[in-house]
Amino acid sequence: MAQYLTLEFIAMLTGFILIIIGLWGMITQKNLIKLVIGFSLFDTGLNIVIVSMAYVKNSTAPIIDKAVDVSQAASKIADPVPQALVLTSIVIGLGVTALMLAYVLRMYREKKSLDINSYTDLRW
Amino acid sequence: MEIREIIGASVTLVGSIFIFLGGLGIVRMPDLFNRIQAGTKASTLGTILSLIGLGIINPAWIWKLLVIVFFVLITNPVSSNVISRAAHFRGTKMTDKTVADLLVESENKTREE
Amino acid sequence: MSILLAIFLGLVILVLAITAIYHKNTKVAIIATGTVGLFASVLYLLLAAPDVALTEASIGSGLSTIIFFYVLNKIRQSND
Amino acid sequence: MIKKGLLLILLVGFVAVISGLLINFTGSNELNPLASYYAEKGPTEVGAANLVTAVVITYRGFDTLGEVTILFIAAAIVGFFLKTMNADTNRPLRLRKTSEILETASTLLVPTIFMLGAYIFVNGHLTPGGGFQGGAVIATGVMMIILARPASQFNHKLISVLESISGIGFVVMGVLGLVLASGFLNNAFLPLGKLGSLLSAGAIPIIYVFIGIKVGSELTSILDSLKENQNEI
Amino acid sequence: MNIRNVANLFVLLFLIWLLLTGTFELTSLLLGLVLAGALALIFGKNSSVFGKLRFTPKMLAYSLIYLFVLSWEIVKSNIDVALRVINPKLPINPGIVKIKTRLKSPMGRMILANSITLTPGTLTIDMKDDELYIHWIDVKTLDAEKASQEILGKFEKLLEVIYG
Amino acid sequence: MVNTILFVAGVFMALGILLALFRFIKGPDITDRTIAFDVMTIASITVIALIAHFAGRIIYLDVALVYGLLSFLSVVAIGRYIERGL
Repeated sequence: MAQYLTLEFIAMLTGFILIIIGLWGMITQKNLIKLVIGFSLFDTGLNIVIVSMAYVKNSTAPIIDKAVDVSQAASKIADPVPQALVLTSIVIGLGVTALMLAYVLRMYREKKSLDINSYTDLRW
Repeated sequence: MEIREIIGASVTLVGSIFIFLGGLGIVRMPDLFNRIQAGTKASTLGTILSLIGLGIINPAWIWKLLVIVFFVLITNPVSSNVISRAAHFRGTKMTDKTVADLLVESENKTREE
Repeated sequence: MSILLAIFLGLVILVLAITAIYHKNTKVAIIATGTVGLFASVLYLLLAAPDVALTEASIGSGLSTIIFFYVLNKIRQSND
Repeated sequence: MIKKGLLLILLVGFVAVISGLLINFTGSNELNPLASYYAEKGPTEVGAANLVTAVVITYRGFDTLGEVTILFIAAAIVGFFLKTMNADTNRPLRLRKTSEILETASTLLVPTIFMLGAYIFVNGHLTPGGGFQGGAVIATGVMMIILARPASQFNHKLISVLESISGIGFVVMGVLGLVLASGFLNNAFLPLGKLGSLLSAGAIPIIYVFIGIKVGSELTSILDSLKENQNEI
Repeated sequence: MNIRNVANLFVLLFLIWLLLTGTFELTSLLLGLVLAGALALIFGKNSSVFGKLRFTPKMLAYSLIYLFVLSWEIVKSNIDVALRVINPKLPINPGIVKIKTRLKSPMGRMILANSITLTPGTLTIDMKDDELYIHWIDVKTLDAEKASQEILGKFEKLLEVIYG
Repeated sequence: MVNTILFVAGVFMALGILLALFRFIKGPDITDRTIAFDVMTIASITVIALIAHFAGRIIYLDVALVYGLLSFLSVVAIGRYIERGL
């Protein structure tokens, strides 16, 4: 049990539960805006998981200044690569959210409804 | 300097108690305006005190902490003003203890125009 | 110490996420999503990733909440 | 009903996969070889104190180029979608006036916010932050102007010119790296300077200024196209 | 173009740059000067909000006094409101009252409204010309004159000197 | 000694955030929730400063600045939405 009581494990657990909540919201909710919210939660959860993988025990931020010297950097810092990828992912997440909301607005203009059940045109 | 650090930590502790009281106020007060009174103000003071306390502990940080204090001092009253104005315009119900509301008349006038 | 803070942040995030999914009022759900982002940013800071925390606070939480509210505003306007 | 059951099974399977991953997760005690290469060689090769910046701009510079492109396409599509929408009614919109307090506060805050944004992307190689965050902060400043004075109009030409110039500048810096140094977006064609000072890390500050302006103008154009349409409904 | 306005904004922005960077490195100082100058030119050109400010010794002294008065008021009334919150009976007597101010300069009016809001117990809700609508947690009087005296008596005189 | 006092301060801050969270979930109206959001973010700025102290890194304070700014802007946007001024 004690091996699980670490910072990165707790963060990863939070991230995974957040992913499941977001997925569940996307599946069960009927409101289009709620779908976008579910996507947003899913995105945040995924980012938390990736950042928690980058954490090395007792490490500090990968930025060299007075507190962290160049010579001992490799033994003190967290992994910079996943952090850089997450940075990219968050910005793209905003782009995708804006795009989805533009679609929602467009769909609302067509049918005056936010309920997903009223969009049956392509149903099989 | 051990004593300086303890003074700073005590200031931070006082600030955190104000933040706690802000949370308590936001739960206990009966309507929105009183919640703003008790909640946002107390937590603003709490934040400023805590930041100053941390600045006493680490004297090198005081400049950046001053910028944060400046931002908090400017932005916080404005945001509670915006929210209270919007709530009043929307017609949020006020508690039974309310004595007077002199804004309603002038707002009704602007609505009619 | 930091573990306790992480557990606290995790619980707050999960409560807010469930509020975001299950609350009937869309506005409340949007604010709850923004708050999830803000607390996630504190969690990133705890995980030694200040760059990511800065990005999440500014882009993932702040701007996206504002965009959500703009869209809600337009939906309301085309209603009345 | 059947659909719901299927979805539930899918979700349960997902949970099972995840819990398998979680149980075996123990965390790491030291950096993996790639990361320790970056940590050891990054400060001397790239010269940036912020190693995340070194990875974003130089080691994985192509990803950033793609990211900026994706953001650009998203902004363009949002604008396209909202502009071609036919107006429902032509009723003029009546917005409530802002209070005087917010208006005065915005004249004080907007220059400060822009200063903060500029600080964040100029110091991207020393402190947390960089082009994306600084650009977002600058878009926030523009947002503050819209919120305080809903009637204000933007100069669309200025926004698109800024966007094009900064995009071209970014690619030109990359090509200069290819020509003068060893590879695309290599920053070492300018002197690396002393680690930790403002003029260090070769071309990274310049590239970050370009990215900051580009991201700021793209996010502004998203916000603007959302606002723009408001008066047409 | 209002030179004084641009100059005041420039001073403010450069001060913020110095506080943010926290170094006196030459390149950083030069860059800060350029950035602050450009932003002050762009934003200060068309507004006159900062124009009234004159840095005289008297104004600086009064600003310092104002800062002390404000912090003392904030702490005092915070304790007052905190005692109300802790009290199980919740002794509040709220209401919205109208007060009048003599201040004319926009910056002074904003700082006055923000000071009122920052002091717990009073909260500015709206501001129209010379009238301020205040939510007061413990209404003592409904008369505009007396309420003005009660709420902003300490702040107004100082701000009148500072922002002229 | 210092760290113990700061730990107690952190506990108080967490309690404040929890109380605001309670109001967020219960709050009858959207304006109440916005105020709760405001209080939570103001308290979080202090938590960030505290994390910066324990990590011993001044650079973490940049995050607190941007955090406060963006939460302020969200609150203003919500307020303008409520009073139909967006």
